Amino acid sequence: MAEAHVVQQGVTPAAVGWEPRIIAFLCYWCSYTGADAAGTARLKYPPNVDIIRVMCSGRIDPELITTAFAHGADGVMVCGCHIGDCHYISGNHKTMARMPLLKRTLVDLGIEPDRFVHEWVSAAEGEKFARLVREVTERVRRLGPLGWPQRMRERGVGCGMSLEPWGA
Amino acid sequence: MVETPGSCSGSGNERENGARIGVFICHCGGNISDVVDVKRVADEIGKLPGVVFSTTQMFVCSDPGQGLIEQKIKELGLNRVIVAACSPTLHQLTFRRTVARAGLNQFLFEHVNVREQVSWVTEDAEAATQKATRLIRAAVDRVKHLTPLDKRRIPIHPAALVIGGGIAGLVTARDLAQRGMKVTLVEKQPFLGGRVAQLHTLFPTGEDARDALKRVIEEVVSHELVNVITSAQILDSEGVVGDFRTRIRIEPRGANSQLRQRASAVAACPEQTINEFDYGLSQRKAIYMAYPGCYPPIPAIDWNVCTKCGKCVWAVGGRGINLAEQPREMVLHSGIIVLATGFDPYEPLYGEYGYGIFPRVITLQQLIRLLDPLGPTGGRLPRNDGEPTRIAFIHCVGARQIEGVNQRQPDGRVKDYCARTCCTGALHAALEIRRRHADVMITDFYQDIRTYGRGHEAYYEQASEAGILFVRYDPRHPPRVEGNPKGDSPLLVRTSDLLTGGLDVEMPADLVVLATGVVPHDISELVGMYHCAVGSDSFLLEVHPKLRPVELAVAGVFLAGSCQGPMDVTEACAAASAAASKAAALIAQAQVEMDPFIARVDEELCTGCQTCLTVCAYDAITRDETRGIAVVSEARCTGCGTCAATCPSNAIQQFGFNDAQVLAEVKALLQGAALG
Amino acid sequence: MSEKTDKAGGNGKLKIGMYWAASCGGCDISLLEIGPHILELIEVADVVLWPCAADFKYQDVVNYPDQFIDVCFFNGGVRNSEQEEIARLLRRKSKTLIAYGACATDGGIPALANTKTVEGIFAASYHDCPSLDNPAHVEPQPITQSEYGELEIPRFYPQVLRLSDVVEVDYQIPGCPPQAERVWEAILALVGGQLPARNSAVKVACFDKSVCDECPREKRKVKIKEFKRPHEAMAEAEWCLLEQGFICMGPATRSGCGALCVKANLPCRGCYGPSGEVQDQGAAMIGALGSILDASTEERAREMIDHIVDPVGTFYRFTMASSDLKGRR
Amino acid sequence: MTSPHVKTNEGYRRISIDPVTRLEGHGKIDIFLDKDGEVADCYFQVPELRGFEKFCEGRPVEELPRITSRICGVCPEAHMMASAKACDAVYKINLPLTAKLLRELQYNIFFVTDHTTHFYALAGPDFVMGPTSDPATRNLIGVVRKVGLEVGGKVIKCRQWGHEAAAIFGGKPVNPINAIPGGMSKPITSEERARLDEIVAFMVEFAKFTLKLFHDVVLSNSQYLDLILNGPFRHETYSMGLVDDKNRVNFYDGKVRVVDPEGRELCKYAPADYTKVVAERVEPWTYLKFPYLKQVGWKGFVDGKESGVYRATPQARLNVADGMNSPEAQAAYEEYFETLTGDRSGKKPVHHTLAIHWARLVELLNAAERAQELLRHPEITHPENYRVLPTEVPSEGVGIVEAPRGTLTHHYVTDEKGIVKKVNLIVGTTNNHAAICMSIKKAAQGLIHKGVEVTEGLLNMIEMAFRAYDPCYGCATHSLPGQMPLRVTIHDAEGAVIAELKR
Repeated sequence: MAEAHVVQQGVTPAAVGWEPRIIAFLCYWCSYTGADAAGTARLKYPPNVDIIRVMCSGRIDPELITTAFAHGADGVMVCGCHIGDCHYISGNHKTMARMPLLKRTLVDLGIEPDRFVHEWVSAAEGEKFARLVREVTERVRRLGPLGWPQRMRERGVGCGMSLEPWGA
Repeated sequence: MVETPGSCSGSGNERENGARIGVFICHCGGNISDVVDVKRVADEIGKLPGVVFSTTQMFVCSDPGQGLIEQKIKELGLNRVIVAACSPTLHQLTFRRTVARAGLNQFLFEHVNVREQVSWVTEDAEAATQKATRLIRAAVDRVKHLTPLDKRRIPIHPAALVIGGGIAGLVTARDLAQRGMKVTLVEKQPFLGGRVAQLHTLFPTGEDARDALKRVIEEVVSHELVNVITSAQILDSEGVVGDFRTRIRIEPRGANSQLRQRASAVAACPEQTINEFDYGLSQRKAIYMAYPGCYPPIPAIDWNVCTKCGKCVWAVGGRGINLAEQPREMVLHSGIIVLATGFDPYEPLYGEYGYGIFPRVITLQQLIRLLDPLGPTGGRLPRNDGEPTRIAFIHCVGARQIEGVNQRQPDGRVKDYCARTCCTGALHAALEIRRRHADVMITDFYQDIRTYGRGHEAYYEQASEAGILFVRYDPRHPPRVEGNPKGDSPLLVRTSDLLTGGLDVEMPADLVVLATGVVPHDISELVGMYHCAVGSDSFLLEVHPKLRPVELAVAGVFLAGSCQGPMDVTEACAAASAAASKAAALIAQAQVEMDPFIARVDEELCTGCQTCLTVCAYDAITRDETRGIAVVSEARCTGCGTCAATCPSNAIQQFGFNDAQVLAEVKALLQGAALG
Repeated sequence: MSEKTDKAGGNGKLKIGMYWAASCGGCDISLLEIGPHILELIEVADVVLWPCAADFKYQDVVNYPDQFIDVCFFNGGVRNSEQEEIARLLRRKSKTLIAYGACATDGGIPALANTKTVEGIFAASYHDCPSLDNPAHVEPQPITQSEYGELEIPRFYPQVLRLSDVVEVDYQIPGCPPQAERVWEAILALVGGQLPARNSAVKVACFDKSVCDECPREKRKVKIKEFKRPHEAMAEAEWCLLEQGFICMGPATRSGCGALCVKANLPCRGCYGPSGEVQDQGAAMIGALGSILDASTEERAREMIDHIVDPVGTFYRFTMASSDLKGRR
Repeated sequence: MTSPHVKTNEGYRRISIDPVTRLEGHGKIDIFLDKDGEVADCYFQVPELRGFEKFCEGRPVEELPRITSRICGVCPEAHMMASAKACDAVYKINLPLTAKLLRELQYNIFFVTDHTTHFYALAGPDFVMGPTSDPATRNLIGVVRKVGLEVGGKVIKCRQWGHEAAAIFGGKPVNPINAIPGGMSKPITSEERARLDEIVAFMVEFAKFTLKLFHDVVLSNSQYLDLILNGPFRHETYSMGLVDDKNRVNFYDGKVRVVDPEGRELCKYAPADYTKVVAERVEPWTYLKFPYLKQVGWKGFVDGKESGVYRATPQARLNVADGMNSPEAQAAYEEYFETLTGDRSGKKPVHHTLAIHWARLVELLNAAERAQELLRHPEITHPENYRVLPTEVPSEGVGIVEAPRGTLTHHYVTDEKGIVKKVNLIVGTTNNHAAICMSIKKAAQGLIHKGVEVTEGLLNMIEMAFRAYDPCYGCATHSLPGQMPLRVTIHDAEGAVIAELKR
């Protein structure tokens, strides 16, 4: 069997008390204000989503998202103004094309679709934002830890495998 | 108060690019501290390298709170400041000013939102405390990468251009002029006044619309700082805030002030055309005055209709009419621009509620013209045999439409927004009719009555008292207007009445009035010219509906009136005054200050791949052919950062949001996550 | 111990080594590409290790004192236990260790295997293959018992690693393969001690600009209307391939190659790796590509994107092992 | 490298040659000696695997010529061409004339370059310097020094111009990319044609010169001739190679012909039928598979008519062919067979392993001549016919060319969008894997006897058996060849090292 050649892979099962870690990139004018609206309305949602603010969803470089996963995010959210409502005219049109392309790439690399969510949230849609956070957190929780960093370390990335047997 | 200089002695700071960070965590009088254990957070954060001071405050935004920040900056030589409190949309500016007062660059401040996005949305106190700690930790790593930034300053040419001669444009021009600003007001039509001129009386005061209008026009045209240009069309515009150059084309009026016998000139004209002023209810000549007492009080010639037969010239003995007059072009130099381009009434689709099929189905605007003593019928409603006795109003025509129920508009959308003015407008007109003709029976088909404005509700009460019959229809099954087989009246309105539990109503009518909504006046060429953001309802989009309601994202361009959304006259004037004061304030500064979060190209890294050239919605990126690299125009850049995410060499960076800063946030947030 | 070592050691010439690990050999060939310069090179330098061209032996290398080799060009990534050990050995024996070629710097083509599982790779070779005769389902084993003793082959690693994943690297020379002129320039700079301060991030024998900088084709500043695969349409000769809708990695790829592929009428596939300070070439390209679609609705954007049939294999053709994610889950 | 703790069984000694040098790729030899010091058995191991078959899955098929050319940087054109031909088959494309001409032209020029490299850099040193000469000088540089800088200059010039030609076709001198489904990515201009004419003319002269050099240095040296004819390097196997419709050697296109040890045709198959003829065995002690002839069957590592073991080498190509498609090469062909079998017609196959070097030089001349002929074809610079666009729905296809090291087969299956679902590759060297093992064993048995001191020179002669095949384990394993120089350790019955050979 091929396993004879490989150290066993796969992350250790979800540690007890594991909580999903999700990064959300929000545009300032619509989605961030939408998140504020959820707060002002005292809507409750899980604490697993940490928000990073950018001026426009058009600023959200795919490299930010690959970095997040590579550093141990279990999920990533990207939110921007609805198409047609961009405060910078068409910044979100770029997002509209980048994110599906990025998503296909991530899926091809084995990251489940539910771990990467791209949604439009307007300044008024506090309820939608709260719902989104609940749903995404739940879905990611069901998927379990992604554990990219240790997964790669086990495969020798950055450190080698120093596998016996070999001579010298 | 927790003070923790321990973990970050001098050497430590050097390792942290010399950052000396102060962190101020707000209780917000319990709003935060009731859920988040702020003291614990302050302790945790105090241990982070680079953090030399970490504390909590009851209200950081209070005077003592701000005072403490200033004091600590001076006392400990803080060079980065983090406040964890409410949303930055509320107090970010406050604290930037605070640190600036203490002599620290205001952009070395970072605002963390632990209220709207932590304490108010999280039930579990422990989880909230951890989340707050994470967010502040991310800010700590982020600020290490911050650099001092200066607001951009651009000198402003002290003159304003106001586009649109309706009530909003007029009020804007007046207010600006009264503040001593030089103003040019351009109007596409030959006459000022816009939509208000077509009204009869105004709600809620009932005063005469044209009197009100006349007063404003007087104030405007009599002001020496205002230059009014009618029949003006905008060709193109270049430049940026402080220095706009707008090229306009002035159509020849044909007549001028020397023209004395204006009536005979008009009377002499043999050409007739539809009078858009009366919404097609009357005809006018090729040389015409838009309405009695219009401004300028000089006839204009409609060149699409005029055959240059010369009869008018003969009639006035040749004085004051020049059929050979040529169009002129001129360039207007202004520091700011106000868009007051107004709205158009919604034009029902053919057959919508029988419109276009039955001549007795008219719009509210047409009714208002009919009620006008100076209108096409001298104020009389259309007769059949004897005065019409039954009038039906139908609300929400071309407003609050429902996808799948109402027919799509040419643009593929339905008009799903409330037009706001038609409820009161319709009731206002209905009561006017009742006042004139006690015997008229009026039925009002509505889904909701939204007489929301001050004094507007009175119309509803009066209407009910006046015996106007209200029938509430289900928006999913709007009323149908049909021809009436029985001869008693030409039309039938059918619907089921929600108020009587869905009882089928069949109402004969002599006149059906459609309370139509409003759509923005078509200014697509201006939208392109000024890079305006446009909402899905195709009205112009302000920067922020509450915080910056009359500004466009493009610096130096302002919004006045109903180009921004449905407004009644009161609201349009209020918006206009707001725009005027905003614009005036900007001009008064003599130079404009803009956020420094703009993009810049690293000339070393730019590979000249030109990918960015097509992505800027503001044409702020150009190619320096000699050096073969991209260049960002600081004045044009609005700081969205889209180009930064586009650049495949990371050569474009956005100040305040560069890769180092955002990546530092990402990694800090994920500390520990790596262990699963 | 052989006299030639002393020869190599004694004469004060530069001592260089060339080693090929997990690569196709194109790198060794590319070094031969410096052509006449080879004769110049052997005037100033002694080859003390170049297995494919000279009989210097493992035993020699072991017996060399540490830091004996002045410059060691290491091409290929690390796919198995043997290659890792050799990498460590050569690091020890070399003053300057240079990752040479795309496989050593970014994983190269072989790192596409990081998008598959080891089980899958073995299955495709030894179990599920049309010309196979393997009724007993035999698979190569690290240790096999023969009648006479154990037979051993190296361990196959879970995925391809860059050289810098295993040892400290002093310089990177990107390219599949690196272009000879660039390499010769670098060698001269090296001999003249003009290379920048050593650092595993420093790329030499290449430029800082992107392939577009060397590309003769004209940009018309238009957005992409639709994507085309290279065999589906004839490309217009003078016009930017990307603008024509052929996905070209040029904008996201470091220059130095001379834009050879585009000159041959085919789009760049990114063998020189990311340009500028970019870490993840694929993500950078996605960011750029997503910004220049001529699509006004989400539906249209999706339609267009669906015609990009193999995102990973296109955007990470040569850099899977150096990308943020490094490989498949 | 063998681990110190690898066990050798009671009563045997192990000699490890690890790895063999001056070949492309990595091979390792373990020789076991019994108590009497006779060779008990001999294992040739290939310690690598890369998995192209797997990671090509999911890729668009039109990209495979660009991807599989990275199987081997020494003979990228071979993989590119085989791949492009497989793509053509997948899309059921019939190439326009100019496309065919250009591909075969580029391919023949590549053959010249590749054979040159092998003869001068890899095999040549054994003959020019001598099998047992000082290893320090037994390399290209040594050769150059010995035969003179002027000759060395020629060698380098030939390689350089060869790569310049490759660049004219493919943009890149190494790992070209220009063969695509439907033809070539660009035509050649008449200026480029003129330059190529210059290059090819030189190559023809160079090839003749090299054949002469072989005569002077090798054939006229009685020791070498004796080594070739009577050394322990001969065995009789089937031969395989590509031939045109007149059964003449063709590297780029045609059918694959197989003849038995006596030279009688066993079969002649079209690329698509390869699975009817060839099957591959798997052994646990090497990553490399062992192809054999199905019709004959696998009888283990034995030669002769009953064993399905076959060879696909320059010599095998001459064996299966009735002649060459160019005049000078035909002459060389006849001389070759006359010298080695006495029959200039080529009907009787040659089985002297070391004579493969000679056959390679006959091919060198043929490739150069053929290139010259193709280059002068009037259609060669046609501005449109260099390419057609696919119209059919893609499905499955096989492409075969003769790589310098043997018959190269690419077999792809795709979905209706042209996305690869399955890939199978049988590359040049793999064909010869079994034969190589046998040659080594035979050489070892012939050279190592009780009392004979195992010297470095002796071991190099074992390597020579190996080198004759010009094996490329870059190709063979589609793996990442890593080489380690030769080390010989002799263990005693307990496996302890009793002698460490140093050169």
